Amino acid sequence: MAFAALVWVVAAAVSVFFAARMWWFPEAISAHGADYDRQFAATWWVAGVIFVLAQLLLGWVMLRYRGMGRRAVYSHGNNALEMTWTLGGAVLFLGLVLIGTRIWAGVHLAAPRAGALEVEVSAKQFAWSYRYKGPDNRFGRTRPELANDSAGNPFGLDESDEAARDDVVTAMLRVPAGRPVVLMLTAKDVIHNFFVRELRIKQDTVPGMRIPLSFQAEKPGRYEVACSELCGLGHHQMRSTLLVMPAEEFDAWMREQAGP
Amino acid sequence: MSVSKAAVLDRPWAGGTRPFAMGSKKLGMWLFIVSDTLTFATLLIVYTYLRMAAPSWPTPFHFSPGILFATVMTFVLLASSFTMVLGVRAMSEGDRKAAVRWIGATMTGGLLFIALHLTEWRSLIAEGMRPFSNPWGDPLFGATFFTITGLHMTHVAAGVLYLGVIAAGVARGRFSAEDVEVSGLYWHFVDLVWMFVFPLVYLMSVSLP
Amino acid sequence: MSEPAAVPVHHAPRGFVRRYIFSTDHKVIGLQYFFLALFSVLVGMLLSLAMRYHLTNPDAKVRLFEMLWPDGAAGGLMTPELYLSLMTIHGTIMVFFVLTTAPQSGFGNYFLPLQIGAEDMAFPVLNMLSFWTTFLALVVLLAAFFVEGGAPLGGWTAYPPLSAIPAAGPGQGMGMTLWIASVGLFCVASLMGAINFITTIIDLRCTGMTLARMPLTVWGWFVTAIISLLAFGVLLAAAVLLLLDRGAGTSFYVPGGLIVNDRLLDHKGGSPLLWQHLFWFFGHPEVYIAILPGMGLVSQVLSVFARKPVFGYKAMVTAMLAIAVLGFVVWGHHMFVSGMSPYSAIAFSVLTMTIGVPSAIKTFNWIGTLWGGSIRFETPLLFAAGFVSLFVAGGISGIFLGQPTLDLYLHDTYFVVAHFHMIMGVAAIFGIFAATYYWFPKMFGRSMHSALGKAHFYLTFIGVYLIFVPMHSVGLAGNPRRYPDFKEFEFLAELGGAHTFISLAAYFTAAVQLLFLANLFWSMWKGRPAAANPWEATTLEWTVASPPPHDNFGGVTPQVHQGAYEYSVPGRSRDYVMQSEP
Amino acid sequence: MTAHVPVRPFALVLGLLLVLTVAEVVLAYFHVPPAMMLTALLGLSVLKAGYIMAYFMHLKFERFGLFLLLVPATVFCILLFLGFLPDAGRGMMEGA
Repeated sequence: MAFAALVWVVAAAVSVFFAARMWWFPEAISAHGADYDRQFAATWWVAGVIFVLAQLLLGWVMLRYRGMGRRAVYSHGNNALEMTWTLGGAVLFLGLVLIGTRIWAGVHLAAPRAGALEVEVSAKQFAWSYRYKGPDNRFGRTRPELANDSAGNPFGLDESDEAARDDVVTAMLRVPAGRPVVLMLTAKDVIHNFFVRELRIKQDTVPGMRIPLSFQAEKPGRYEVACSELCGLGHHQMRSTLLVMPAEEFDAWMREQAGP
Repeated sequence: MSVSKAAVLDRPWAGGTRPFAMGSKKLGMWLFIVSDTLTFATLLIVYTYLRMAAPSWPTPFHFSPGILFATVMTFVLLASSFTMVLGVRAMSEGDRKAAVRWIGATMTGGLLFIALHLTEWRSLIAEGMRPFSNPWGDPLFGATFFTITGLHMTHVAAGVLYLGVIAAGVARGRFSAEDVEVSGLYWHFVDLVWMFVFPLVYLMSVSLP
Repeated sequence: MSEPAAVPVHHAPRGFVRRYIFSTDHKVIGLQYFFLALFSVLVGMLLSLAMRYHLTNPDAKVRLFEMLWPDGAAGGLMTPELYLSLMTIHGTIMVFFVLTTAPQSGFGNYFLPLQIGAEDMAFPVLNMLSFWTTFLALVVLLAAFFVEGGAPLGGWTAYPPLSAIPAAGPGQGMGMTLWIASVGLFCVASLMGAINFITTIIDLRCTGMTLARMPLTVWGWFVTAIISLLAFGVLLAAAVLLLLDRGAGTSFYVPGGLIVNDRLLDHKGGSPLLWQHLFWFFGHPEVYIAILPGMGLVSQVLSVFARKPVFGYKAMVTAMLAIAVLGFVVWGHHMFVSGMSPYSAIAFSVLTMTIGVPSAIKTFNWIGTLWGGSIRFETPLLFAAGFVSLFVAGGISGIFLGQPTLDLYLHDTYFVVAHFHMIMGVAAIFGIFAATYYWFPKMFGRSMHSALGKAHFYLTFIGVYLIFVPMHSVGLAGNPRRYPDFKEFEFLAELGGAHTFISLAAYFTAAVQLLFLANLFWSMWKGRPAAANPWEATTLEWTVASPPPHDNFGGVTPQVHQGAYEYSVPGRSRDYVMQSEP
Repeated sequence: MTAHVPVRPFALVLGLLLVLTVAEVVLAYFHVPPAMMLTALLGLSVLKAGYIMAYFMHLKFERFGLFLLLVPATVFCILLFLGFLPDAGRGMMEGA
């Protein structure tokens, strides 16, 4: 009795708790984010229904078949039933994953769109740096041995290279709204992770690798960038800001950075 | 429900009998070989992975001495496997003296292999090869080479010790034919691993004329 | 071997050391493993309490912390590096020394020979060696707290370059080296154990114990041992390479151009992803190493207390084998955001979702076993049924995490933490609890207190749901894991209430475990003496005295004539038929 | 186990293994693309390993069940390792 009641209460409480969305996703700010939320919702219903049904069923058999001196049914199983839940499970789970693959492909397999803003991201213990191409629209040469944060040169820009001199280096990631952006993620020491909740995007930055990551933010605003891969004792302080600006404002800022 | 005893015993998996008709030690050695195979396979896939990732990989082994040496070492190891087969055979026919002789020959093969291998290591070290650098390029060449061949050589050395214990015991009338066979399994396994190390580490890095 | 083998009756060795310390008796070794796991789980739990306390009170000064870790908590204030090292040791100790040790090495050692009618394991000395190697591994791991720099802070997954470069943080020096040594030793011990288990099950089953008559517990241990045999050798090799990267200057996992503490490193050419592949090639099967023995045990307990044969015995065995095979092909789902090939990610996710199928088979067959039964509400049954509930709750979140799309947000958030704690940290532990309550009478000849046991179950069951359900939600809000405090981010400040609630639930649940400890130790000496077969179960361990004599069956090898789950057979006067009954 | 075991088949296997080894060495000096070379060499190695297992390690003369227990699972795991390779050198930076 107690067990059945408890399992049912748990199933009900869990349902109510999640339906209340007490702690939940922030609002998405990109088309990808909206797709993500739809896929999540679909999975949510599948998982939720299975969870509640299984718990209800478990509680029910525990209640219905509690021993009262009666003899149990002698049965070794039922093949038809087993086939049903085997095939049902397979179709359901595989269906979900195949539907979601399109969204995954949109992030990782689609060709970068023409005219995308390219930004290089460099992570290190425990800070983020961003580099823009500047007016010449070219990344300049870097040399690791020149990298020096206190001198304001986290990327190790080689000033002897013409193209490097106009590169813009910042500690805050500014992007224009409504325009495609490609981040080139790099790391200088250990693995970090670039995570912006509102974009629904998360990607490790791996030393020795350049990993492209595309997104297009639609809604201007200030969002937090969090490191989501354990990188050492300052992992929890490795914070930066993503500033999504109206496109004209962004262009103005860019011109200002490039200097006279 | 009940099954007659005879019917049960006829089936090797029915319990009360050994399904593979061999002692537990022999089965245990086979299982050890499975796990050790995966350890070696891991090192070889690491090597393959890093080599594929490298922009260029050194190919410093000339026919002489490198490849010639390694080929002779392969012959030595294969021959020692054969003498081990003869040792196991002698033991199964109850000829302990011959068994000890053949195991001794096997150990000699193993020692010869180690001696040749160390000579080769020395000459490579003299040429400037280290686990962290080498004169020909990608530093992982030395790292993978020393790790893979080093682990293999450790297995050969352990095998020589193992066979030594077995031979000494057999000479004093201890150990059964199956004990010798089990040690033989280990020895053949060390040989088997080398059949992959030799082409992957040496032959894939020959300096083509 | 046509006659039942006339085995001489062995007496237990007389000396204390040979009998209880360096014993080769599988029952003593099983108990040694059990108590090693009990000690480990207490340490691991206390570490987690310290972490939960720090998360909710990041500025609190705690004298106890200072006493335990004078360097990491000077003045009682826990440093981030201390928090991370507690987390690393918590994970390592729980995964290896509790979840791998208790269900497989502990109960497996004790009951495998008894259930298949053998006198001992196939290699008793190897068995002893493997226990003492495990013990050494635990000592080496805990020693990491006491060396300069303290324990490592890279988590139980030890991703390089963080784990490969001693300069990458305190604890990444000697502490990290000890961690690798401990894991290496544990691999060796587990391989010895796996060889022993497989050989024993193949060779030492008594007459009539066909594969189809083996209890599902034995199947669980068998499949687990096969997974161990194939997986631990890979981790061993990976660990050796990591050690070389740290000590010998090689660069297997370390790429070129790294700048740590403003210094350019000499390493060049390695790949951090390589470690992740190797680690998870072992790491995912490891999850099943932890849960499969529990699955076997739960099937067993549900059948015994429902007085009904296991629903779909063959399907249960097939599902275990399928889980083992699939467990090897899905390691990539831990690496969706690691920078791996996106095509591989799709393949891995399809394979991952396939695991849902055998898992669903198991769940429904467990419910099918209860269906139509005559259920006896004893403590082991409650824990087994609780296992089913938690297995569903913990497994269902795998449907989210197995999709790379959804993993783009959920990876490394508290959603993941809640997921694997629910399945490994709670469901698997419920399996261990069920095993303890079920076999305690056999191991110690006394019964555990029933009312205390039930109270323990109900309170723990409520407690774990209270901890981990909100934790999923915190993860949905994007809270990254492995943060020593949540002060730096605005969005994390809003989650403070949730974390306080989770911590309180954790204290409550931990306190409830005192009931279990009290019951365990009290019953060991003062419990009601137990009959040889108190649960009226059918398997062979219940045919001998409690506790079993040194040579298990008194020199007479039993014969098996029945399947393991002949309950409520029509036409029989009793509602169970022992396996040894004709 | 006192039956007389003939030596001849084992000697023949040894001879074959030596010949295959020489073939490998000769093959290594052909100018062919690395992938083709790797396939050929590994093919020969698997052949050699097969002979060592079948004859020297006696697997051919054991019950087939032992082969089923040991070989498929091991080969399966080793083949799975190939799943690492798509990531070899992926997104590699210059000088890494």
